Amino acid sequence: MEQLAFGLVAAVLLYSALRVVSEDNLVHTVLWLGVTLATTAAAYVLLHAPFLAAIQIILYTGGALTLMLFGVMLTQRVESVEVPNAAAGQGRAAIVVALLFGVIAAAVVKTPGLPSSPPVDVPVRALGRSFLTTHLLAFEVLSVLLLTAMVGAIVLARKADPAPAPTPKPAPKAHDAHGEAHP
Amino acid sequence: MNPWLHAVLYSLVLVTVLMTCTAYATWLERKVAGRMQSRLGPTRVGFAGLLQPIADALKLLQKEDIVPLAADRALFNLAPPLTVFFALATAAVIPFSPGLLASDLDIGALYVLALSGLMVFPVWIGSWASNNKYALLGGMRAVAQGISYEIPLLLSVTIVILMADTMSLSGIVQVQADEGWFIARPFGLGLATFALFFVAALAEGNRIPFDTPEAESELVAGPTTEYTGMKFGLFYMAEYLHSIIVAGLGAALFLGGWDGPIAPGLHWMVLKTLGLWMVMLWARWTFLRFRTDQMMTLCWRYLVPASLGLLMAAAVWVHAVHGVS
Amino acid sequence: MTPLDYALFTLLAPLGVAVVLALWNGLRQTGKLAAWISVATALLSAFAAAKLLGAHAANEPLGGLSIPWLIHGDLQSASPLRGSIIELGVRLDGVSVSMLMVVTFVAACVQLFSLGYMADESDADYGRYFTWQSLFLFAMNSLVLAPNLLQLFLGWELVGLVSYLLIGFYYKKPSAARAAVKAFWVTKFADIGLLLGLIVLFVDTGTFAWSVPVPHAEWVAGLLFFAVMGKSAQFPLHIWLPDAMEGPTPVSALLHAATMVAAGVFLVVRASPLFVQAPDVGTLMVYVGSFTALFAAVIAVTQNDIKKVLAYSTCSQLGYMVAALGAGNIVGGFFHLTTHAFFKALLFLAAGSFIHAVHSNDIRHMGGLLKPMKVSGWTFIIGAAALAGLPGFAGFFSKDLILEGMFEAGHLLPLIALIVAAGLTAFYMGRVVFIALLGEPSMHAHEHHPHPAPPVMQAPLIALAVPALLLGFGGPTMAAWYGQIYSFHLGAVGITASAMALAGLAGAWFMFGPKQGGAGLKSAFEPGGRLAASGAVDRAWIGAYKAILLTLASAIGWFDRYVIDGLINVVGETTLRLGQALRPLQNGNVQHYLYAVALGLLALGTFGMFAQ
Amino acid sequence: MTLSAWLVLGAGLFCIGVYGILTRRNAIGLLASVEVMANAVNLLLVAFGRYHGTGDGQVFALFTTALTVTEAAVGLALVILLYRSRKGILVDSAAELRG
Repeated sequence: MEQLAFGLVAAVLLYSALRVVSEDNLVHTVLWLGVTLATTAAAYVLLHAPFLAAIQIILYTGGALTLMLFGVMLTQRVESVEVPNAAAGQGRAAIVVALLFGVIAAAVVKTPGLPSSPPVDVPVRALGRSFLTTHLLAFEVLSVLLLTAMVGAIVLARKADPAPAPTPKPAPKAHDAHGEAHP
Repeated sequence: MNPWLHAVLYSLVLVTVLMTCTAYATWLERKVAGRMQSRLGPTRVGFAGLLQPIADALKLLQKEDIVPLAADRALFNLAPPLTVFFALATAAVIPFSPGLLASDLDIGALYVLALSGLMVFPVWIGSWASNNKYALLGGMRAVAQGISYEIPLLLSVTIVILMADTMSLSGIVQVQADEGWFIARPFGLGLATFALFFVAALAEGNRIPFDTPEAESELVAGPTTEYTGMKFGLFYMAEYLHSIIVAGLGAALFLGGWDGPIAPGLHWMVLKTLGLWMVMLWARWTFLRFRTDQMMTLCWRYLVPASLGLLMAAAVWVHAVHGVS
Repeated sequence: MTPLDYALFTLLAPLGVAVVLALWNGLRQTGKLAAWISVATALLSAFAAAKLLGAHAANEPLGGLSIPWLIHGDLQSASPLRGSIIELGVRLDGVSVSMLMVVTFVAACVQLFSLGYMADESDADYGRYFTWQSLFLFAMNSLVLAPNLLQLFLGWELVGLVSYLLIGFYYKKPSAARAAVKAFWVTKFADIGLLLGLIVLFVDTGTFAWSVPVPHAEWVAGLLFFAVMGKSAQFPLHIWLPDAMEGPTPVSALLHAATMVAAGVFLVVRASPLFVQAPDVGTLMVYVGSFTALFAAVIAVTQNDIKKVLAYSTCSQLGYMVAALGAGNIVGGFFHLTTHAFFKALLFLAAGSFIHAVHSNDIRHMGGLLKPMKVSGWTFIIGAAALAGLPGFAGFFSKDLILEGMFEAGHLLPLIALIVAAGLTAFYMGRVVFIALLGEPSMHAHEHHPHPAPPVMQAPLIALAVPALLLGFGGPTMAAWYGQIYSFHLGAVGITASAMALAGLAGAWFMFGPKQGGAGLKSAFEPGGRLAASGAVDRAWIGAYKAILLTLASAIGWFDRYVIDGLINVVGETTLRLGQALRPLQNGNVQHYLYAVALGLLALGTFGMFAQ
Repeated sequence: MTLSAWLVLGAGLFCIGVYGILTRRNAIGLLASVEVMANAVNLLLVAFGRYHGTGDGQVFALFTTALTVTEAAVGLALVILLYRSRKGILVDSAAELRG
């Protein structure tokens, strides 16, 4: 049963990823990416990480993918379906990638002593706890990063600086502004 | 019983029941809408119009199935079944009574949220594939609305998770059965969270008054403009399914699910779901539609800060009651 | 209500008021209403502190509060350093309770006084002022009630912030803005010491508690003392305090005389178990404190601005406290802190009512104010007598305790400096009293028709005059709270100091008394004092800054010009040629770069495979 | 399943992503390929964590997920900027830095 599920997930994952990189239509690319990401969530379920699977779907498919679709729409004229997504140099890229995969796969196979059966599951509660204890600093830094990214994205993507408001002329007698101040 | 077998059988039953309910939900809605507008609603087909849904379905099936020439055929055909699929998949974890649910996931609440986040995809796919300006505008609105209102929705459910100390929906209901319904949590915390959840869920499901993506008066019918016959019917069905399931979710998360005296749990759950769904109808036939910018303002300037504040208040309250666990 | 509830009230009520006033523009800008809310809260806080003090005096158990805040390390570990809980909370004992009483009482008086004093401000400014006053009360109380150094540090920084805001209250006036920035810079510079000290303490012990043995106690105490020098205006970091007088006078009374500047002294009192472990730092404190006491007293003699006189006098009195604490005389230092808080706040407020009446800070513009302003005048005289240490007044007892302690500790040179400073204190206070209150009415004062202060300003003066008169007799009680026995006895040191004070007063009478009529300064202190007052210390700081930096900069400059630049030229030439050769590689096509990355990865992977 | 199977799957996914970034000329296509690669890495993290019996792999995967989403947001902002200044989103069009 588990072998079957793994085989299915692996097949869908690889196929959809291949479509992501080879699809001509940009919207199709992004939607195939959605399939890849959702299938990864299924892989997480197989790895007994259901929490992560749910987060994967909420964040990635709900967040990143939606953003991408928006990007596609905003950068194309809204009425046009045609989205050029040309590829170049498939041949040499394929050779490089095949070599790379060969090296990594060989490394995996050659490494001795990889565990073959998983030990106990990790409950979600333990995950939450480790977020707020062991990995607290990373957690806080991440929140700062998110804020920074948010500000950055807004600044980058907004249309232009609004015209600066005319600066009021300084009052002629600034020191009289508050009347009789007696420190 | 073999758990796989149980899951399959249960799913079949659930799908059948839900589909039937959806069909009769349209009848109920038309009846209620009629009463609210001093009309009678459907009366002709069958006793008190009871056969009206079947007549509608037959009518839709007979209609010509049109696919626009410039449309992206594959995606255009994919979108309608996908909506129904996502809507139905959500139902898997709703606990109808103790032990009566397809799968008691540990992370049931998150699962529901994940799927409701996915709900924008078929809508968007359909709108894009139609190659129609109205449809695309509607799709953009749907996506913007979906990802915006997902945040308060997520946060409100997070508050429930925080109070229940579990993410399993049946666990959440059990906690309510033991300690009292979440809607009745002190200081109006539960009520406020529920209100937040309800508004966000209405908007997430594109229900009136948040139906800007469809907006018949400006966008014809939004993403579904180009759809005909049963494909349109599927969209229509998914919308009703989704609203019923959201009502069920609200009942499970806040109103104690199957918890209730005397009658069996299933009765209570159905009663509460139906009640909540009727409130949605009430809202639908009472309010006017928001403008798109008003929707965004409501979400980002009011609901999101409010939900963050509520989350903090809930954390303080839980800490005060239970201490550090 | 338990004692803890009272303490929490003094903490949370001002915070609530400050937050509400800060966020609710409409309420704050009503001015009057906002002010009354703030004042009422301050009065209630003072009342709560009084109940707390009563509970403590009746030996009731006070309790305390501690909320686990940060947990670090492994609590189960056997090693004492490997895990602890950092707590937020409230610590109630003799020190915090009496300090809380001082803070809330003075704050209540000052806020009440401010109702009248700040009445000329616009509604918005009025509201802003009281918002900050409430924030200050919270900050100071959280500092006072802190159960560990980390929380104390939070309060410490917060009072520093409020100090900055209030010094710069008249932010449209360039000098006030500059003074605020200067105060902020100088105290933040000193706060580096506190931060470093906290870090060393934490690394050493794994806690922020002040009552644990510390391996590097000298370092921690020294670094903390550096911060104390900044906050409590010890030479040479005192330079911000006189400038801080740009703030409204009630602010000077509360922050820069009675409470905030005393935070440094309070820190040493709190952390005394830690300072005990570092005797060398103690000696340093004795010398710095006594020098500051003498130095600031000399400058005070030469000042004509009444607020500047009082500011330098504050420096000087803080020097007394620091010296006493350095000599291990915790009770003496803390006792003087409490008495000083009352009479110095009184002096500032009374001075404020003079300033309010004649619209000038200069004592030569006052003259003969005792006649039209009976209450303010007499309370000022009481405060001055307490400050001068005339027998029977509050300052006399606390100062005597410090001097006796110094004598017992065997620090003779500092003792002499302090006794001389005591004489000078009497001299300059006498000078102010004789010129401003008893002298001939000046033309300036005449123009403004000085009139008695309104009741809302007189009431706090009277309220503060009572402790200035009587608090001296509370010494034994306070010492008993520490488990120490103190009964007043007039020793040789005390008699000498009193004689010096009387002599100083007599000197002031002969030089500035009504008979002399003149207000000019005929004093041997003038050259030195004027030099010091003209900003020599500031210039010295700037000079030191420049000297160190410029020397360093010129050395680095040489290195840069000949060594680095030479290298750079070589590198530059090489780079230029290389760049010419490699130019075609960068063709602006992202894919080409990505190829480089992928090929590099491939090379690394292959290398890793065959390297084993 | 053995860990090796997951590792090879992850490697395959990663390599497909690499192929994508080597061949795509469209900025959004590039971003999608990068997502595939990040996803492969996440998968490996979770697999390692599972076979070592600790939750750290999942925690890291969560962090990287958040990071990737951040990257997508900023990347898309850049894409929009690119589009505005060049009326197109082919990355070759931004070639002012050509040597």
